[in-house]
Amino acid sequence: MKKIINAPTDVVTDALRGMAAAHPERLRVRFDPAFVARADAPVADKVAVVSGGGSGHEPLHVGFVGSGMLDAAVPGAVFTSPTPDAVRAAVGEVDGGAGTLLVVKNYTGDVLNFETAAELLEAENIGVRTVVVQDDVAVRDSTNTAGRRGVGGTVLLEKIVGAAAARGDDLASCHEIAERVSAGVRSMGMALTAPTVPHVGEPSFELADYEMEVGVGIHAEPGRERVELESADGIVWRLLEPVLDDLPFRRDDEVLLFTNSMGATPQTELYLAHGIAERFLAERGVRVTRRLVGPYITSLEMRGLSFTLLKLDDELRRLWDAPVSTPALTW
Amino acid sequence: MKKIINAPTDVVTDALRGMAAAHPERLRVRFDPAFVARADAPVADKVAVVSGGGSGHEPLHVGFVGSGMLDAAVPGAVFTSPTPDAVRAAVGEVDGGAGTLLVVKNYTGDVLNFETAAELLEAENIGVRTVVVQDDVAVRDSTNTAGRRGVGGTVLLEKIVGAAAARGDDLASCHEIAERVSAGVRSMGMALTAPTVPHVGEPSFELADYEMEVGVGIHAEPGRERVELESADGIVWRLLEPVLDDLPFRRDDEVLLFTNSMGATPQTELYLAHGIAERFLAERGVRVTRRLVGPYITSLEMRGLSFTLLKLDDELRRLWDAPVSTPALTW
Amino acid sequence: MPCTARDAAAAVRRGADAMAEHRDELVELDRAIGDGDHGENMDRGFRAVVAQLDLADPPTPGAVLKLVATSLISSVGGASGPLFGTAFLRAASSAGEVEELDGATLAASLRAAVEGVVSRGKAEPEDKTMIDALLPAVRAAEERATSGADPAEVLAAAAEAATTGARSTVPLIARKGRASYLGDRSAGHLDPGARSVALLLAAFADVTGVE
Amino acid sequence: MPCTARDAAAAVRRGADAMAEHRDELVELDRAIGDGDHGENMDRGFRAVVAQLDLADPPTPGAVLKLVATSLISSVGGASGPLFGTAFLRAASSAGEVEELDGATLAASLRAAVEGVVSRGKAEPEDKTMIDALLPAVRAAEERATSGADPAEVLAAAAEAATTGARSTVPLIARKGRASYLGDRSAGHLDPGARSVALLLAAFADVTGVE
Ligand SMILES: Nc1ncnc2c1ncn2[C@@H]1O[C@H](COP(=O)(O)OP(=O)(O)O)[C@@H](O)[C@H]1O
Ligand SMILES: Nc1ncnc2c1ncn2[C@@H]1O[C@H](COP(=O)(O)OP(=O)(O)O)[C@@H](O)[C@H]1O
Ligand SMILES: [Mg+2]
Ligand SMILES: [Mg+2]
Ligand SMILES: [Mg+2]
Ligand SMILES: [Mg+2]
Repeated sequence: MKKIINAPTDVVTDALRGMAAAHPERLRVRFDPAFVARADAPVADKVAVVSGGGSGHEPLHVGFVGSGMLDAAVPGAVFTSPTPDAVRAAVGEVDGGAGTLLVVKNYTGDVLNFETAAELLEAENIGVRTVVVQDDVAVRDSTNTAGRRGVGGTVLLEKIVGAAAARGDDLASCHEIAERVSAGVRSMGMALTAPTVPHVGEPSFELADYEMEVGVGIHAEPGRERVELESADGIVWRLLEPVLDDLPFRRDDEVLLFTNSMGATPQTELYLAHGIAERFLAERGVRVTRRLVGPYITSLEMRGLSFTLLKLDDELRRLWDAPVSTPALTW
Repeated sequence: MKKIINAPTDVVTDALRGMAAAHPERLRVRFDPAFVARADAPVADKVAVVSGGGSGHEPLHVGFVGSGMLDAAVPGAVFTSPTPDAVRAAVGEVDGGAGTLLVVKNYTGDVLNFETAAELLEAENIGVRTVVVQDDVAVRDSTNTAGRRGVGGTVLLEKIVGAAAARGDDLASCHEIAERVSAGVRSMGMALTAPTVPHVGEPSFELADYEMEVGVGIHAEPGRERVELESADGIVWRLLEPVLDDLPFRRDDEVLLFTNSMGATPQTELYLAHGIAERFLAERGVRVTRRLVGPYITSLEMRGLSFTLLKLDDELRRLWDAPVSTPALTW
Repeated sequence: MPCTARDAAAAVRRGADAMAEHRDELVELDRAIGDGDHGENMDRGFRAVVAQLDLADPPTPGAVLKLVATSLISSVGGASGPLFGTAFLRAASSAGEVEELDGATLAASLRAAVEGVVSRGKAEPEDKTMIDALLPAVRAAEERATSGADPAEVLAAAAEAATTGARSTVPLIARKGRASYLGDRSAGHLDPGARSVALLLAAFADVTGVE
Repeated sequence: MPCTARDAAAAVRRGADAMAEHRDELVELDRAIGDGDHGENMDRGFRAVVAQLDLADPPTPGAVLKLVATSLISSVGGASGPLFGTAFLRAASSAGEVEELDGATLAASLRAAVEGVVSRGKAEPEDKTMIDALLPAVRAAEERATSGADPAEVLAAAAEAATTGARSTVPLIARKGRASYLGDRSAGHLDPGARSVALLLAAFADVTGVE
């Protein structure tokens, strides 16, 4: 295993130390239990937005802590959801009296641990609402599985609901907006290579030199199909077609197109794919008015990309455009 | 070769198309010759800052076009410097009448092509000054080589000189600041894996599973030594020691520490290394007051990192802090 | 012989050893149909349990189980953290404040544990989860307990049934947890959580059997 | 037989074919001690040259050389773009407006070319660059030209000397260009730029020899 680390089990803690050192004015980093909070938290009378999940998907979530987005993020071990007490500690520190919205990706571990945390918080009279993101259309059968996974849509949701909280929306309204985003967002990804979890030491799956995994999850979960590597045109089509059909996104719909790197995709390839996706959508009459291109929800050193489409309306667009200032996303 | 591309020789053009689609309000992308300019260029009476070089190092330089940084960037083919006519066309489009500063990384190809471009521009009565960045301390012998390579220092220099131009400095003063940055900046990098140039199709070098290349360049040029993979502590020490000794950076010096990903390094590993570097510098009494952590000057899908140290004074710090708004760097 | 707080603590420590010894095996199992962290999760969790046991001296078997539950919940994360945590928490409630567990109260604790896991995780039998080891274990335990067996015998029966139950997950297609994303491809692999249940019960039985 | 504009254009086209045929070989050479783009650079450049030749009909050998120079400069980039570009530009100036080149004016053009490369790139002999193929080629050309040889003979001599010169770069340690970063490790490899010079001169000689 080739990694720039000391002890494999200390990776998350050591990385958090680096984040603390790199962003002293912006972030307050706590250890044991570990979480990252806005340096100026709690912001009085603002709904706090808190998320978290297994590490290895950075910048999600820790890189999105800051004004206009998350008040705190709770990183678990690599690919392992955080524990309820860590979530509870984070919320306890950042809740400004207006309640907290928990943003949870739909994985059994995350759902169960955040559920327990929510119970603990309610017992402490902190108002908590939860939104569970489940935007991965690669999971076709939600009855015989743990349901659709939360992937790229999480990034967009955190930005938008963060803006709603920043403008002063109350908890119910933040929750309503979060559910609206969740209802209108769909994603699908693919991988050229597998990531290696530090404490495992071996790649999460084997893929032949001529193969790609279509519909892969951000923990290297298997996708819809393993097929021969195709041209970028073919790859974009294979991902966007099912995304469009699922909601469905229709002619004249206004959308945000998010082209995401799984971690190790060169920026040239990412922009190249983004350009193809824009043409593909234009041909179908779907109007892309906002875009995000970069590595925002990753899977360690996995190579590949995902597309996320979010249906926009005037309010969501305004919330997207609202200022944000975090280590990974700023405007 | 596993890449998300169509024809290998179209990669740069196709990626530029994607950039144009992704940043319609910010960038103006030209083809044939290819360059990327600020959408609002030329900015009248402002010194234009123009850079360029081979592609494959993104976001450098194209991602740094925008207010407070570059007026234009000229991308060559992958790992190949751009041609003089492209540089000339870019400068012709963005020069606002106050002259243009060319930021060139010290590689034979870049130096020669930009030199030719400068000659052409002078013949057109456009005032041009050039700064050649050569901050890579991995190159020990500058007499029997093409000289020190321009690496991470380029990013910092472009940000700082961009701010100087934005505040209204004239060409001579911009050039003076650029030379000051160049004189006070030093870098060194390492790699765990090699990149693959699309039109080559094979990795640029072979590295055993237990090896790392210390002192590697951003075109996968060989470094000082090929050694066994070490812990993150060991890696940081191996890179920072020669960087510190070179200028030298001394106790109580104020510095900016830039921890750069070579492209495919997971963010956890990058921040982890950054944290170690901060402790290492603190032990030596070097005062880190500004930092940059991320993939800003890369080598396609190479895994590895580099450290850059820049000596700060009040003016350079202020220029660093000045607002910047580009696809890859914004505050 | 009944099961005291000291017995329970010894059993838990033996369970921790088993998790450490089988860490890599559990990682491998989870790598095949999950995300490869199960061995690390369980090992981290039980190391936390042992660290807490070293500090505290819980007076009753129920208190030991409660300590295991809270340690696991606050150190494991993932799906297995809340699920094993709930299992031990419900077992602790069922055990109550008694000084010693006999065969019947032990079996009742196991029953409470599996019900806790079902209520949290909503898995049904043959969904290829830890339930497929836990449920037969509880049934076997109850059967032995009704015939008046002591804790050692009850646990031995539970462990044996759990091992068989875990093995029965191999041909199943996962319908819960991360393995469910594999669909048909999940068949042919042992479920890591079920394997942990079997390992833990075998370790518990081991200690109580020896003493 | 003297060298006309038509001869020069034919030679250049043959040179372009050589670059296409040897693209992968030049990539491999550059991958060993550089960044692997030399074959792609030269091939791209000469394809641009041919595209320009298809549009224009340069009236003199000098005009052909000038077209090659400007096409290379605006399409190659890298170190080889300006260096080969300068070489052809200086050769064009030296050739001037004459309708035909004889052996002597051809040799003089080659001399101007190498001087251009030296003035741009500052390489000395044995720095392991294209100079190590160009310089012996020019010397051989001049020698044949003084004994009254025609362009075909002059180019044949130049090509042969360039091939030997290119081969002589193998044991050298690079002191210019990207290969210089390898230090000692650059020894044992053929310099790609020198190889291109030899291939081009051989291709030029081939055409002028045939006609
Ligand atoms: N809904 C569920 N009900 C019961 N057990 C479950 C459920 N989901 C997952 N499991 C168990 O959890 C195990 C995986 O645990 P672990 O790998 O530690 O967590 P994660 O899946 O979050 O990575 C599975 O092998 C399975 O036995
Ligand atoms: N200073 C120089 N003088 C003469 N030739 C040089 C010099 N630097 C490099 N070269 C030649 O250029 C060749 C490399 O060209 P190429 O690979 O196309 O460009 P780059 O090095 O920019 O990638 C080398 O093999 C060498 O022959
Ligand atoms: Mg997990
Ligand atoms: Mg090159
Ligand atoms: Mg797991
Ligand atoms: Mg080269």
